[in-house]
Amino acid sequence: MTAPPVLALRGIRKRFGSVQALRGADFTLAPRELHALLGENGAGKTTLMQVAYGLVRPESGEIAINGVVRTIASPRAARRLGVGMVHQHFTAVPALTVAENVALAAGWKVRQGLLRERVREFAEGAGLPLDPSARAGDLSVALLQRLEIVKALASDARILLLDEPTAVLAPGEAADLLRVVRGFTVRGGAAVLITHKLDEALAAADRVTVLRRGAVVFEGAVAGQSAKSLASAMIGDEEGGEARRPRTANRGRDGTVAEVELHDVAIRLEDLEVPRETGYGLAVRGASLSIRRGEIVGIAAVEGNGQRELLRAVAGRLQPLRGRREIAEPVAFVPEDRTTEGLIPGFTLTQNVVLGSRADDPWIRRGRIDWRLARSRTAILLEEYGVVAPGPDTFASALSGGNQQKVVLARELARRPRVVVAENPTRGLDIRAAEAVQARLRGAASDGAAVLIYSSDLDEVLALAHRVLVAARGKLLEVPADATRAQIGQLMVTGGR
Amino acid sequence: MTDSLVLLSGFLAAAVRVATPLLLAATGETVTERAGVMNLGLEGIMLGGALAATLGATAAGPWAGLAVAVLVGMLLAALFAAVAIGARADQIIAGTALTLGAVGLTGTIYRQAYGIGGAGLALPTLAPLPIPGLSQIPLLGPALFDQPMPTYLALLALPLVWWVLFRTRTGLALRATGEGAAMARAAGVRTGLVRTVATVVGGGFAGLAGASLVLAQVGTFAERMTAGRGYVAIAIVVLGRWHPLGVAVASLLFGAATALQYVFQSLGLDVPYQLFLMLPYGLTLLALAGAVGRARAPADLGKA
Amino acid sequence: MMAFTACSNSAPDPGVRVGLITPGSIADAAWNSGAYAGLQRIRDSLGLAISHVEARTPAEQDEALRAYASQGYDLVFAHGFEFQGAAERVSAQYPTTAIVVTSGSRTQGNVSPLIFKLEDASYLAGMVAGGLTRSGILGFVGGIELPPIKAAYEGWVNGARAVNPKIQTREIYLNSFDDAAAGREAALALVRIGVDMFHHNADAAALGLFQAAKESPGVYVFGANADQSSLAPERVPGSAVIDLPRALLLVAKAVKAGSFTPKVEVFGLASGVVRYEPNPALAALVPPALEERVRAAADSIAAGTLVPAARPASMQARKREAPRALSSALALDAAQSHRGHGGRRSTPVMVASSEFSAPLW
Amino acid sequence: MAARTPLLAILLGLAVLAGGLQLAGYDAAAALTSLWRGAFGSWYAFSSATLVRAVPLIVVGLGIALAFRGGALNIGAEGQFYAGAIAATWVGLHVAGRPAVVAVTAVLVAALLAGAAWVLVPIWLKLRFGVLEVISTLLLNFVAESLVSLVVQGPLQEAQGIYPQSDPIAEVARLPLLPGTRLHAGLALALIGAAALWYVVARTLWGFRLSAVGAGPRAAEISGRIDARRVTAVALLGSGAVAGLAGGIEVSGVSYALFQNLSPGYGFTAIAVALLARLHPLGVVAAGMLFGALEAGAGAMQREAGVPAVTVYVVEAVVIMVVLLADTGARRAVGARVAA
Repeated sequence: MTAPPVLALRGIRKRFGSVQALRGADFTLAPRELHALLGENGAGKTTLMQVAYGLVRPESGEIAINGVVRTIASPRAARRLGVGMVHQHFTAVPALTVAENVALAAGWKVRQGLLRERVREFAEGAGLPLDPSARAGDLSVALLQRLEIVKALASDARILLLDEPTAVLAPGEAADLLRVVRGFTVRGGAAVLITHKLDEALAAADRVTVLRRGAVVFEGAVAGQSAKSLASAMIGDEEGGEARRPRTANRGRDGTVAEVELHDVAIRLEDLEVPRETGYGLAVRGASLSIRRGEIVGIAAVEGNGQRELLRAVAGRLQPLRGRREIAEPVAFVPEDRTTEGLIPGFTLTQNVVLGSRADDPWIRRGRIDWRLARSRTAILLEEYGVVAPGPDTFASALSGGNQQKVVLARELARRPRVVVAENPTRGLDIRAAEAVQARLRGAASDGAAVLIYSSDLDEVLALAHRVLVAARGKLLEVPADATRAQIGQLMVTGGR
Repeated sequence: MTDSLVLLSGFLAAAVRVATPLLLAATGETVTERAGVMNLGLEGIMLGGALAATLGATAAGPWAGLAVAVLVGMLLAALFAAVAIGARADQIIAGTALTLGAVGLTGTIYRQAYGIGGAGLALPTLAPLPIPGLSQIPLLGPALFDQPMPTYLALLALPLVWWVLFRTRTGLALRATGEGAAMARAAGVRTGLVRTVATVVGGGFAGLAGASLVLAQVGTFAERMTAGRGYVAIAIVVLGRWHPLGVAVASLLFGAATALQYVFQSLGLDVPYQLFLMLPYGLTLLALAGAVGRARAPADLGKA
Repeated sequence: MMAFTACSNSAPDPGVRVGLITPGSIADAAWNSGAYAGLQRIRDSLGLAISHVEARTPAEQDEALRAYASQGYDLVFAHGFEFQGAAERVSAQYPTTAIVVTSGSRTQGNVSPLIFKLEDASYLAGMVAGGLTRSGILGFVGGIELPPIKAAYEGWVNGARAVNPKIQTREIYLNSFDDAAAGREAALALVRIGVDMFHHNADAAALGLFQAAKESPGVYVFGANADQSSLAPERVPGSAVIDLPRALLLVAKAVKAGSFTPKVEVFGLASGVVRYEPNPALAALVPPALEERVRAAADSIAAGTLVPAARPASMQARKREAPRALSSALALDAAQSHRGHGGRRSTPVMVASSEFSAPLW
Repeated sequence: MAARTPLLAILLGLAVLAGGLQLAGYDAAAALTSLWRGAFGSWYAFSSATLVRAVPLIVVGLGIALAFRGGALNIGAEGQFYAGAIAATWVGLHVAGRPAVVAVTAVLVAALLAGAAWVLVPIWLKLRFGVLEVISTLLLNFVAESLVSLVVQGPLQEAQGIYPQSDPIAEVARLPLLPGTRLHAGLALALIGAAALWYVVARTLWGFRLSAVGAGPRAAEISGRIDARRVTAVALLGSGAVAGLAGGIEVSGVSYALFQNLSPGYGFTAIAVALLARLHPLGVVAAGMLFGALEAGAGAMQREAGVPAVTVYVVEAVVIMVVLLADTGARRAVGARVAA
């Protein structure tokens, strides 16, 4: 290979406050390559790519594009050099239309009619059709993800940096997306794929780089690697091999379930109708469901099929329009968005624990809060749930995503709930944090709670749940116990028709 | 019959006159708020513009006054931007402080410059410029086409601002900044710069609004002469749903209500005049409740 | 230009100190600036130490009065009726400070009011306007409906009716003394319904009225409080003037001489402090016959045989219940003078003296 | 850090003032000396000028802190202040002959209720039509000013029907004064109010929920199961009541009658006071006193050194800006650590 790498990062160092995020990381991306970038949460994957995209200025190290050393001071500069990024958090402006969002990213001229046509054609040409007049805020997650990629491609990106693009997609959609990316590299582009999913990396990528604590611990061709070898590179030797629970193996009625008493129903829904969160139209149409104590029920669904509203109706956060709803109290609820719904970032951990308070909490005395007690209880919870934080007076915003999620769980499960509802409980978490969260949910079930979860990661649903339901267009469909992963994926997309 | 027509036409012209400074300030504030910045210093900037226009016109004629007012408006807005955008300080406090400071500064400078005799009415002003033909249209002619230059500037600025906001890349970047600054940044928009420019442009408009009070209406400066118009302009931006067209309608509505207030008082009815004084504000509240209640503000408005 | 950089420090005679409290900016070219000019004249011609403070709210006014009194100022001018209550409270505590409330209502302790019968001059202005008007409709623009302002309006109307009983009048209040643009709009609204003669009492806000007159052919404004003909020389036939500097100087002189005793000081036409000041540039406008009538009326007012506006009864017209603390003599005066100004030029009311020495109400 | 910043800001503000005065041809040293004397120079100056001016700023500031904490942008404290003043005057005129405790209580309760009533319209508009309270409360300021003008020339006009002001309220309806000063019991109310609000915010569940709604409305609803709309509405209501109370205190403690120009813009200055205090009730007391001192000193500066009172607005503006900048800088330094 004589051509220089399209992107080379050498000796990149970056410190945030007291944390050394990158300690001399190297990374090279060859032409026409699909390169997977792996690592635990906090390993520095995203930061490294943000350096290449001009969002983060490194303290030292150099960046070369097509063999020429460059200073990339801003995303604008990055895009001029042909670098495009698809962020983990969506960057479409909700109030603008799809066409406007593309024009904003690509710097296209804003002539309404012409622009719409141009965006429509471009998106179709890229194999990612979109309605250019739709407001980005009205799009489903899958379509938003699609928009992100269209935006990057429209900016004439030759190098595409994708930060966990498949995290929120159904299996079929994820496969589609990876095909589009592959098409992009075949046409001469190069792409970096940040992911947690080892099998996805193994299946889709040409080469793989693994980061651990800000430094590269492995770099090489995918050929010859296995999930196990990559996982041990990511985590280090002490826990090698336990990358993820063997998937699908414990789905269904395995040994653990049999030990649970199955006669006590904690959640019963009959013919429930729930409006959309936006207030217009129905999200859930006639859902019936019973969940017993000790049982974990998982919902598999493509974004926007009513599962969110169903869970919130069960958790008592959304008022159903019609139907019966019997839910045992107390209910624990783990919302999807930690930083806006689960926690108040500007509050301390103690305050965030108190946030869920009810009259029967020990620190509430006739409308007064005993902060000393709340603080000591919080300290105990932090300890118990292994939250890495200086103490109960730390601001929630100072914690990593995984630790924030543990705080939410600690708060919600501390009350010994009889019902647990969790939305995407491990989204954005690294393997160890995800495992800890899943273990907590299992623990809640074996302590006698009925658990209802939804995850956009089908693998997680399969790994956790005793029983799986598919939500499609507001209806709940039972999944046969012996259904394969592919069959479930099919059901999610077609809704059984 | 023709008499009442003349009266109606005069009333419409008055509505447009009252609306002009509000429209100018509100148009500028629309640009500012679309970029996500709420400038409560508008009142102070108008006052600064008014004094600047007085000083400028005294020195070098009305056009110089207009230009100086715009410059001073931009300067004061830049000061606000440095604090509220550059240092990301709270916009409401910064705006309040700016207004407070402007009241003090204009009062001090005015007394230094003109003494207790004031500036008098010797200032060269901008007389109405009837547009041949158009100003002869019955009813609307005198209202829209027999006005001083600032009114025409306001009317010309409307489509211009609309075009920039909705038909140019700059406008797209500006709206994106107001609706989602983080996302706009990710798209390569220099949001700090966009917000600063939008604020400074808004300041220029507010300075012009102040100048229009002096040069096209009163012909002199008086301390605190803006009398709350800056705040009203901010209300008008909301009433107009952050859209130039809506802002135009809202300004005219407020102008008409105010003009009506004078008409009612001049009728000599046996009704306390204070009730008429409340009229424009009451009508605005009603309009907010009725037509435009659910208007959505730019998502990132006021966020540092 | 730098007139107001006056400092108390430079005064040569530290014996007598004079303070002035204004309720608004001294750059208003009317009520407050006139008082400040008087204060400067006190320093310049009497050599007294002076000090000024602007106090806009009752709380500030109370505080300012107490500050001067507690520092032993000999004389404090509280420039407006609104100071009356606070002045009485402060005077009870600091009896050695003479507090003069311009437009005040009564003497109490060392508090004495200085009353300007601007309506005397406004009456004459009204006569001129009544003679000059073509439309027969007169307009008045006021800041806030304060008693002296109301009285001036009445004088203006009565003067006009004295010349032409069929005169109609219209008034607009702005609720502001600062909003000059509102003053202009109010004036233009009145012009539209045919008003061609204006009078005002709106301080800085009236600047807009003058501007409106400058722009409207055939429309004239009569100035108030100060000689305002310079604002629009071709549109101001005359002004109803209060010579505030002269009045303040008179009081300060008495204080300096030690001859000051608290009493109700009333300045009408006779005193020369209140006067109608015609604009010489527009003298040709006024027919000699009218001028003669105006002069005769001025003499009657100065002699006390003609009362331009019934103070204070006319101000109570809007009130339902009968006035409580009104001296019967004044009530009689008022009733008669009220009858006297319906247009029928009946017997002018006799008034004992133009300078009251008893409480006015 | 937190205590040093405002001090530095004040010093810088004064330095700007001194420079400006010197440029304009005044004796800056004399001016600053009189500024100090007017604010702190004597017990009388401190109690009767500084503190008397501070009381309405503190009380209104507390109301604004309450609203802002609960996520309600109440820009209409000026109008609520006037509403309270009107009600207080009306009651104060009708309580002659009652025991002083009853009279004063009645006056203040009336003010409280009137302030709350004045803010009901914005609350209703917000809940029913979604009208932003920033705008509705702002517009009602103008309406309140006209209303005061109306009542002092109508139903509440003094007995002779001449002056646009009310008669003095009954002696029994007046707040007691500290002997030898103008300082009235309103200061005690302000301090008690600050302590009470502090207690509510720092110690009670309701106060915690209030802050939660202000800091993270979504999380408060979803995780805290708090009805955020209701909490915001209640905060707005309470804020209006407190601002109304301030109007009552001003009538009952200082002016003893209703005037059109009762407030020099307390409702706006108090926004700066509350925000400078970072919405902390005890900080509001300190910030209110700072502004009271500046304005009291301004009066003295004008009396003794001939410096126009408006000039002090510039100092206030500079102080606010500098505190704001320093404060934001400090928060950003913390923020950088937090981001890691």
